[in-house]
Amino acid sequence: MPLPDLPPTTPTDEFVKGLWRENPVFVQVLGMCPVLAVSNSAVNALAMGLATTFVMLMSNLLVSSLRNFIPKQVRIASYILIIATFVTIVDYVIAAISLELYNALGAFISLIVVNCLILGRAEAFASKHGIGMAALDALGMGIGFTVALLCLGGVREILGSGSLFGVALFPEAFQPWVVMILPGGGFFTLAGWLLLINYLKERREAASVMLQETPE
Amino acid sequence: MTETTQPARPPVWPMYRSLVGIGVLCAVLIVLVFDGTRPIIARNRAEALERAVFTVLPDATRRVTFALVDERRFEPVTNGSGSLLHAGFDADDRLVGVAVEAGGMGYADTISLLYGYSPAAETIVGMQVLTSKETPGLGDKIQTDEDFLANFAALDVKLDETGTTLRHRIETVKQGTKSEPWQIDGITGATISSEAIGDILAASSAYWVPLIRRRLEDLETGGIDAAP
Amino acid sequence: MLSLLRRYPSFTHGVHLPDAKDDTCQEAIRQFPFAPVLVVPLSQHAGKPSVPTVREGEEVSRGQCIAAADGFVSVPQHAPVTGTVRRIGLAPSIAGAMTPAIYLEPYPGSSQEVAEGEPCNIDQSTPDDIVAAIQAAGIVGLGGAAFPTHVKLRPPDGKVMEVLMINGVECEPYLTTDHRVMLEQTDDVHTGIRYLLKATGATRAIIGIEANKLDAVDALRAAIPADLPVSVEPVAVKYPQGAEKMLITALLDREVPSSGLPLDVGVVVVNVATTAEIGRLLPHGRGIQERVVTISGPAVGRKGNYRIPIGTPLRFALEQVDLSPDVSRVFLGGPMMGQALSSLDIPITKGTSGFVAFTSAETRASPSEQPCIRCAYCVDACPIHLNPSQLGLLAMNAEYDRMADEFNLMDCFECGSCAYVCPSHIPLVQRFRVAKAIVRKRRAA
Amino acid sequence: MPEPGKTLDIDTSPHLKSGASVDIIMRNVVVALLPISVFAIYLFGLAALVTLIAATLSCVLTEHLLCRANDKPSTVGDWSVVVTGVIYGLTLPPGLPVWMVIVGGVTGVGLGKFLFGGLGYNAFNPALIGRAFLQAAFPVAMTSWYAPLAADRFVTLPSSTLTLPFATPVYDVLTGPTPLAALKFDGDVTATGDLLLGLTSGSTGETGAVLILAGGLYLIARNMMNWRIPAAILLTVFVLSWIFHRIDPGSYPDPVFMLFAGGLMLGAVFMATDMVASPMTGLGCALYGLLIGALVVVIRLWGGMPEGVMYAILLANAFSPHIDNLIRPRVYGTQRRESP
Amino acid sequence: MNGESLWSIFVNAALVNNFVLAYFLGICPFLGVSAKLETAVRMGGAVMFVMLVSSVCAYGINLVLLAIGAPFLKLISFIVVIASTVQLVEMFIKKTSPTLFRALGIFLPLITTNCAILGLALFQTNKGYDFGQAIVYALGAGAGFALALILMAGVREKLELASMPNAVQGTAVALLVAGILSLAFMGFAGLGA
Repeated sequence: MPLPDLPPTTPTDEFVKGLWRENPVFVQVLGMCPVLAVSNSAVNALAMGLATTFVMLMSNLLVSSLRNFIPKQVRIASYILIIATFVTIVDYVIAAISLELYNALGAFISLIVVNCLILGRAEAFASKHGIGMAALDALGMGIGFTVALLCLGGVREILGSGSLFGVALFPEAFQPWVVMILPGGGFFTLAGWLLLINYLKERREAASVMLQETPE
Repeated sequence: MTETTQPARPPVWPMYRSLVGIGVLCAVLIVLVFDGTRPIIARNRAEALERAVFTVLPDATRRVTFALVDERRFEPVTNGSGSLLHAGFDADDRLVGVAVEAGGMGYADTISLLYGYSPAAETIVGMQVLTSKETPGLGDKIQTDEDFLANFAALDVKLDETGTTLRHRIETVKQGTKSEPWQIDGITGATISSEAIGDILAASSAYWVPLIRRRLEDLETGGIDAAP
Repeated sequence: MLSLLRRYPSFTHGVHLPDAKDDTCQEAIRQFPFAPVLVVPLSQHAGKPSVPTVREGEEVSRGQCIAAADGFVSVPQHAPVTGTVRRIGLAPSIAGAMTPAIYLEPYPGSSQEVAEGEPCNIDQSTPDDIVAAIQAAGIVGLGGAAFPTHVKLRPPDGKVMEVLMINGVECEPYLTTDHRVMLEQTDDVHTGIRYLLKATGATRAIIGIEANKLDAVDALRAAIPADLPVSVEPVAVKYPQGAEKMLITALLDREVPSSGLPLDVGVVVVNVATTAEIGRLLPHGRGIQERVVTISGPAVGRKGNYRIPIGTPLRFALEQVDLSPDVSRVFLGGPMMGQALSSLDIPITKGTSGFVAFTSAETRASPSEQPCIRCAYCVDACPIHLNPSQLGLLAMNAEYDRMADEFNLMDCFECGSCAYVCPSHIPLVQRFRVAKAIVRKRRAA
Repeated sequence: MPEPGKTLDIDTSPHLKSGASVDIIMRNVVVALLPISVFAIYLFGLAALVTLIAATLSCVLTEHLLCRANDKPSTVGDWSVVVTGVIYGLTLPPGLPVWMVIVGGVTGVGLGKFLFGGLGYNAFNPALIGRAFLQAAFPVAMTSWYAPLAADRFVTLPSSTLTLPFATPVYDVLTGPTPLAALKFDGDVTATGDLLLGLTSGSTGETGAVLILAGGLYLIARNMMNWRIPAAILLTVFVLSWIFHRIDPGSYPDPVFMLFAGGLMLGAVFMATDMVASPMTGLGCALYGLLIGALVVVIRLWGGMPEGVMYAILLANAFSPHIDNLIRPRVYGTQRRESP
Repeated sequence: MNGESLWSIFVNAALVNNFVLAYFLGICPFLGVSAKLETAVRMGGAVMFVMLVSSVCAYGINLVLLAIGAPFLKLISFIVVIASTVQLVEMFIKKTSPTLFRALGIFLPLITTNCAILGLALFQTNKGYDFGQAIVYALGAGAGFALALILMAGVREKLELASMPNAVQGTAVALLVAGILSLAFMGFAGLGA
């Protein structure tokens, strides 16, 4: 799943690319399990997004700083070890912060370990770049991931529970769409976002083709 | 992640060095965090448990956790796993009830709950669902429906003459048809979920109530001894 | 009426068509006049074209051989008329391309007596003699395929021809030539069978006839000579009963293997009109110079069955039968497997079993194609149990190799049943034809 | 005789067409559904009428507008979306808020049909996708039933029908459980006579079993429905439930009840037979029916829900490509099917 | 202690709480390998097998970790053991059955990052299953995964020939089908009770 290496770019670019152009969820379609599983409310989505960002940031930093120390034969094993360590740490930290959140996220915190996004960034980027760039990359990707999760979590919570971040948005009489909190709703919402993005992309491409074809 | 085959065997020492090094680093990090967060997590857990215990045992002000040892006597424990009971005491250190954890299959996934048993009244005096994935808006009424929760303020679990079995097994009936103290008035529209609660309670009480009655003094005295 | 209730043997699947034969099946065969010019193509059959043996300006007599066979898979041509060779040159053909042909101008004063050749005496001939005589008579499959008949009478080594099957099914709507031949030339049919049995070594013959022609069944049965091992069997009225494979399944309950020949199950199938022609010509050593053609359809004024000289221009033939000026389509052969003609300037050849002409009233703009709704009508229609719906979808996605490899495309013999029943008006068989051509090309490459 | 210059039309054979067409088939299905709709309106009055109209209109308009928005010719003319709309309406509880009816109709046709490429490519029955979505989204509203033959059914609409968009419906009339729900949750068995006549609570069009069967027979007679599917479903349900009823009559309902209660008839005759989502071969259809029947029995007898026809059909829809893959007729002249 | 019957564990893991359609575990291979039926069948088989093996391993590790009192090593040891199990299985199959190895091909290494495997190990530990229960749980989860994958592949192969709007093709349509399957699987709710 590693992405092809890109030519050297500016630090801003490394940061920004994860937000939109190479958005891990909407463009690369990576790390789907947590995206779908914990996006039933905005709070869960935010927590999962931040946890993933943290793990990605820390493992990118460590991998980047150790990149000349790790022989390439054992690099995947080392990365997994590093990632698993930080996931374990996050697991305990979340439990210490809020037991309720910990219960809501359940096993999916542990499952950050197998989020191919993190291993992918470590392998494709951090192992080849300096600490600063690796941190920016992780932050960009992490924030992009978090934003995508919030996009899903927001829609699902608003329709499914009539609230956002636990704050009721509608009058009492609002009928929640239970399906949105259920697994089916997760699939449909993500499919909906992808549809929207594909549609916009198509429109933009069509427009640029038109521009090229239209004589000045 | 395919590797081109190396003409010469790669040196082994750097591999050991890096793996062991990373391993040590990771171990240190984990142990530090684990150690740092352990008391906080334990306190969080204890507080959550305490809140739940005091909800199902409305008169209790203090809690002591017991474990069933050798299948026949209860001993107070501070930390443990397996079959645990939480005895609740009032301000005068009198045993007001026992909170028991129970679980079973609901409509969508397993439901776990805590219920309070009062040895004096021989009734269940409270019930709280700890985790459930029942359908929001429908099955989750077992957590929110006040009429349903009112069932558990006094639910008959008297033993028969032998002292080993319940006189009447707890059962869930159709909403509005409860006629006996050991019946639970179900929820229309959430029939399966409310029946699941009844089944979990029936199974758990049939096991625990005779045990608790037989070894009541363990709990009464043990609590005082263990009091901080 | 009782006959309708009887169950006749048949194959599975297939379609029931409106047979539209009532207009012509009662019409006795009538002789057609000679056209001012007759055009005899040198390639009226599958195989190599024949080679002219006459020169321009030469006088020929009716029945005389005017072009010789070029090799084994080829047949000679005989003059359909006594007259003069005007020209040897190109003429339009059904396929569209111009092909070499001999132009003959009838000699008006001639009696048009048919020349006698050397008779083929059945008792003194070997099977090889008979096969050679059949080739010399220029006989090809008159059902429409125009495959030289003598070729399939020679089994490869190791194969045994056990049953001679005479195909009198004629399942195409409108066509009644075989029907009339069976009624009017019963003795020719039996004589032909006698020749064919001897040539092939088959021990018995079966004549298969669709149950809508029970009068032909009766006529042929009544005329069976005592010593001839032949039976006449009616089969169910269902399209495409006339296909060789379907007829063999109906009558013998045997299946011709995929991409195999009837020979592989010990059968040789000969069209009934071809058989009658053998029986009619061989005893006189003559060659084919005319054939029976049904001309029918709503745009035809005088529908009927006509014995028409080979080479008669179609335009002349249709003038004789009062073709409506409103004609919009003319099909060579029946409407199911026949070809729509773009031009009337072609000659009638040995393979021409009939013409069906429609006016614009019958051929309103065909409804537009809709997506396949998987109604499975085509699956229930396909006589060889393909899945035309799936094949059609694959064809639309240009997955030709998958069609052939996974879904037996090459077994399709293009009977058109699937396209006939399709409620979404998908030109299924038309697409399969294209796909088969592409697959054949790819496999050859 | 035509003029010498006249051109003739040409195309490739076959030159005959059977006269069958998609819109004729679909129109006949609508005809077969009409008596059921009329009976539904008789049973549930204005509530059923409004539900049916809203369902049909929402489906038809969704398809029309989506086609327009994508610069394609509208495909409403093939009548398939009308069939979807009417069937969808017949599966809904009468009195379902109109806004929910519209949500399900838009979902069913938009998500279940249009996004997959329109008619012919919808791997699942669009009407059932609409209904399944509603069932998951609004479980309470989708399981609130009105009793049939209410005295004022032709003069007043139930309060729930005209609930404001996105608001929770309020039910002021006494609701009656469906025969299956009554059995599952309360152990009450509905009288067989009421079941046969359809005088029970339930979805708008699921109760009139006799009319449903008549509609099915009409379509079968016209060769517009594969009879093997409903036959296999009903037979499987009958046999399986007969076996269980024989084993323990106390726990398992009798087979006649199983056949006539709930949406089995409507599902077996009009929804499982959706040509696009069902297998193509006779044997395949029989297997497909068997699968649906078995799933219905399993879900009804042991599942959490009283009714499982909708889920059974959707699941079988997902199985139908596999059935078509596995069960291919032996091609003429081949010994056996070469594995793909 | 967990008193669930084996049958109930199996039905729940395979149908009611299907790993893919209800728990969203293993979505990546589910979306990635479900375009063709043949690969889906192989992947399903490989996952079932690895699930069984890693379930046994996870059960053993958990016993050891409980014995030495180091629960914080659970995640690390699970992931390491699963990764090495997959490697071992791969080598074993390569030695014993080259045919099977070719059939499974690239799928075995892919399974390492399949969160369904790790999820299975974590869930069976959290639920406190005994050895027999754990094995049945693994069988059920594997069967459910394979079922979802195969159903998905069938529908996707059928849709391959469809003329879908451009924006729908690829992942979006796979997610739509998954959503519909998820709705359909809701019909199994309550079966395992």
